[in-house]
Amino acid sequence: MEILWILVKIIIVFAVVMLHVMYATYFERKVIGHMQVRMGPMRVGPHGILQPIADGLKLFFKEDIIPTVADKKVFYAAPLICLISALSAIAVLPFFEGFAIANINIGILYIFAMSSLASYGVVLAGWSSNSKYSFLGGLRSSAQVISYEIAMGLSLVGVMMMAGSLNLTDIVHAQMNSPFKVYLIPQIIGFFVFVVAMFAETNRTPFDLPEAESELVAGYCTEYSGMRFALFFMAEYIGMIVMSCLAVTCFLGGWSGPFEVPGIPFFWFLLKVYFFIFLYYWVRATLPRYRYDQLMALGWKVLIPLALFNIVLTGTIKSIFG
Amino acid sequence: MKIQYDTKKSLVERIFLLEIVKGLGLTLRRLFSKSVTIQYPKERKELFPGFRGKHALIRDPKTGTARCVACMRCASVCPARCISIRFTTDEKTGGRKLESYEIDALRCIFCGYCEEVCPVNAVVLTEDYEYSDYEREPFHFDMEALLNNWDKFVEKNKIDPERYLNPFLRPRGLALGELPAGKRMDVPEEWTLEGQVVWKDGKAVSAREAAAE
Amino acid sequence: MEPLEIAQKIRERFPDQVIQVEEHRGQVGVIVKKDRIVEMLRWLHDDPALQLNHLADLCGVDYLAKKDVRFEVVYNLYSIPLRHRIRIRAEVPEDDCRIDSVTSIWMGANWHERECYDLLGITFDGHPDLRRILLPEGWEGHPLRKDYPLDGGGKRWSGYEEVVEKSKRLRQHDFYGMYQDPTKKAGLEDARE
Amino acid sequence: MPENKSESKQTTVQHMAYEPYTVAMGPQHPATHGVLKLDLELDGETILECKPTVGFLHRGVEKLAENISYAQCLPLTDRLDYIAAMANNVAYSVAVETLLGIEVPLRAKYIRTMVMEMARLTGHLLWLATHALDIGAMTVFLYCFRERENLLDMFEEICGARLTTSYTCIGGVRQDVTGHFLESLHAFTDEFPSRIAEYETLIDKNRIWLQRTQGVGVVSAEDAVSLGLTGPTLRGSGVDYDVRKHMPYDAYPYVEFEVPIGSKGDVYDRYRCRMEEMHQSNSIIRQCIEALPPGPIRAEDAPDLVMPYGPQKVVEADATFSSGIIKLVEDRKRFIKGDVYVAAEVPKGELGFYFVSDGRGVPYRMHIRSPSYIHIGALPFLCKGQMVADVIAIIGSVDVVLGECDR
Repeated sequence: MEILWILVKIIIVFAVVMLHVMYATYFERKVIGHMQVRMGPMRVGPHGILQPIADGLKLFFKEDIIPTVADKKVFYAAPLICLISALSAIAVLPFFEGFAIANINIGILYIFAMSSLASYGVVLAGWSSNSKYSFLGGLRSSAQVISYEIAMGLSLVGVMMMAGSLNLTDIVHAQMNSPFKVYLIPQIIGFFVFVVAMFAETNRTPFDLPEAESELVAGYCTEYSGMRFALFFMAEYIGMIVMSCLAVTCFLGGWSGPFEVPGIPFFWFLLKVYFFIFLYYWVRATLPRYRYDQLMALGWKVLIPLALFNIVLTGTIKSIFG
Repeated sequence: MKIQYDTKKSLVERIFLLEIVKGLGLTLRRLFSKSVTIQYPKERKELFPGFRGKHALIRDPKTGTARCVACMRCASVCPARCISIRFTTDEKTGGRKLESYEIDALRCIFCGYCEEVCPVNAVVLTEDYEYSDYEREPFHFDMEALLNNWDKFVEKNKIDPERYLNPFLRPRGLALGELPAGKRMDVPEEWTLEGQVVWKDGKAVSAREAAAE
Repeated sequence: MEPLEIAQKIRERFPDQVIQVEEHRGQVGVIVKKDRIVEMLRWLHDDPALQLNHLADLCGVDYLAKKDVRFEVVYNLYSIPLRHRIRIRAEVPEDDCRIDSVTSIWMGANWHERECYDLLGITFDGHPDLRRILLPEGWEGHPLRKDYPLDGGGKRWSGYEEVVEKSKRLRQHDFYGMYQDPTKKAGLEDARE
Repeated sequence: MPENKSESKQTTVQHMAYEPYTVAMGPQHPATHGVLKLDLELDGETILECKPTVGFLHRGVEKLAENISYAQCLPLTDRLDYIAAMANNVAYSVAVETLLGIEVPLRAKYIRTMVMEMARLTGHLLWLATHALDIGAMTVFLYCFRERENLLDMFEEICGARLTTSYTCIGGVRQDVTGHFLESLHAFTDEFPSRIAEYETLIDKNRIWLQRTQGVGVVSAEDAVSLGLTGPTLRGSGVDYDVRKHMPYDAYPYVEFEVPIGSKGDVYDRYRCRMEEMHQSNSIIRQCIEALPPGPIRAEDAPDLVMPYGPQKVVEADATFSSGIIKLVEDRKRFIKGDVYVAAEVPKGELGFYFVSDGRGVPYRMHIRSPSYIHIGALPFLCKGQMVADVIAIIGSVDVVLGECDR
């Protein structure tokens, strides 16, 4: 019975996430469009509301081109690795009180593990395409994701120390009982490091180097087309959603809000996640792109020391007051 | 002039990423401003007279056919050599009779020289720019097609073919004496040499008015 | 300095090199022999009274049947600090169609000389990388020569033939029978046969 | 990279040996501004060598020009730097007028100066748009296009085309300006400084932008002159050379403007130079509107579009008319033998025309000194030792157009 309930939950969450992915693309194009004093998609349906469906159909029916010199097996596997690991990370996210597919004790570590695995998909895609641009994209991705993983992990250590748990539900509970109700204020440094690392981890502007279209054409997915390309795309958006959820859970108090909204227990959670997704788009519309070496310098020389400082600070305060 | 710039930032600016926040503020403001694009097939941009678009031969309302007298000026001035004209010469009078007039629109570079040199205002580039096709054939305009283009243009834009005015048929700002007889048309005062505009006190006025004041 | 004064200075310095001085619309061209061209240009570049440091333009001209010496290489020099200009025109005969390269004086002369070689067939001795630049490798002839016909003389570039061959090969992949051969319509040879 | 299997087994040891990684960037690439091909030799992401290949857009303009009359060459110049065609038109007309000794009426001079500065704005706006897009700031791209669109609309109003303008003629301009044009242009100049401020809000002080541009693609003043760089690319290195000041043409002697000069010669300095130039252009346009005198717009002794010819020349109506025209214009007394080199300052730099006339109505030889060609020739020098991402920034900062480079 319990397995059935879990299956139902999985299906519900999967459907909701996929719908969000679809409309995240639409929302992105609209938001960036309006920020750039244009309209965004306007053709399919009123105000282009059916655009994601049209895109999906188009990508689905496109010819699947595989370069003759590509390493076929890896080439097939790479987008799946990306998508599956991105999807798996959703399993431990608590959407509202008592609703998480798997409420495991090492939720944060699990998410880290999954997001590192997703980067393997990118690296393998770059390698197996046997294209020079893809290869450079894969190289960049491996360097970038691995170094930003550290900063991200360290930035969450403060949260773990304050909550005393790696379980995401427990972290939310701990936040609700804390004096500020959210960890944003005591962990502001950690939050800053986390947000920057979050952008880098999901390969979004200003850290979208693995697919920097002006230098590497499309980076690791240069040789991909049709559905396989769409899988990468979905993985990227799911990654964004997961990272936003993680940020909301760890710093903004998860599903808790200033008042209860009757009947919609996930109202505040969704609202906060939407804000983060909007932030992604907003930053993309505003900032230029870093260069590879500058990105690494930022990660290793600024973010990791900051995160370490944050750990020391949190520890000191905790040992004095707590 | 040496450029002065100061890219140094104060500590506050550095810590709080002020310049990035300002940029974010700008994009957020623009999110709520009106967009400048137009939705093309629904809305169309209004073109200015003299837009160099689809070719046409003006159908003379009196004769019902083209005004062209086969003087060959357009064909010889055309930099792309896309106009070809055939004519027969009357042995007795020496007058020419137009046999065919063809424009290869795919060769044309839309410089407008042909309409400018035409002494009788026969050929014109209309303000129609929507004539794409899947084949090459429809872009090879023969005389019939060119006259048809004109008819369609007249019908679509509801213009009076007698009064049709194009700045290339009668270039703005030229003295009357410089124009051949066929080009001495009635034009807005702004187009004549005497009535040309100058800037005075924050608005454009005709030179004659400006001199009078 | 007035251009004619510069021309006079050149004549004084290289009396046996200067053939003629021409003036047109206030611009002075000094026609010189090609033998000591690098020396002369280096002197013009370095002399403190002249300082012609900006090589504005370098091009070749083909005077087929107009002059005794067929080619000329034209150096348009300008002095940015002193604001004067002079034109040096070095005569290059057809039977000895080569001249010394000035890339050692101006780095920017590199591509100018390659273009001149490409389009007019004048060889520049001492040029680091004298290849065709605007036309593809393997092009026959030099198009800006006056005896090169405007339509290319009916000859086809070998690379073009290769492209045609390749496209013929690729057209054999007929996807779902949907492919319509555009060459059929245009009256070209049927590619699939 | 996965190699051929049998090969990779045998030659694992040799593959360990160092060899540079070569990347062919272009001719189809989002950031090479056209059909430019760069063969990059990389060590990691550092450029060991950069070899540009051009010529993909070679149309033989110079050969063509030898077979058509001076007036017919004018539309060809639209297709050189198609981003600022108006500036090429003016540059070409000035060159031909110098060759023929035609004095242009004052009104035409002012109009030309005005449209040339408008073309400079369109060119610089497109440069800023693509440069920023290359570095990743995509919003600047669309903001720049918003203003560029306004300018193109005004071009359309006075000459009937937005890009391939063919607006000038030898001895003046083809069309007079209208009152509506002047008013909208004046309103535009009022608005434009605030628009520049808008672009600067997004990038000027942005730390990412500064990191990407400062100290990248540095070229010293001596090297820049030796490489033959011109325009803002040269001035960014601190060399005061602007054709508008050094060899004034049209109405430039009558308007006041300053030439912005950088100091370090990096990408950021070139960027600043062009931004300042936009302010200067805006001011020049304003001065031209306000000082626009009445009078004729074409010189009286300007040659007609069509040279006079007799009927016997046109026997075969279908034939090409090259021989006909050449013969006809031989009769004209105006064309005299001689050669001139005349340059004008277009957005990219110094656009020079070298004409050799043998007394006929067609150029005997026309050589176009196109700034983009020289600038691309300088790319190997600028790119050496930089990173892949910097190559994009450098290409953007030297501002090249391949239509002009390949001609």
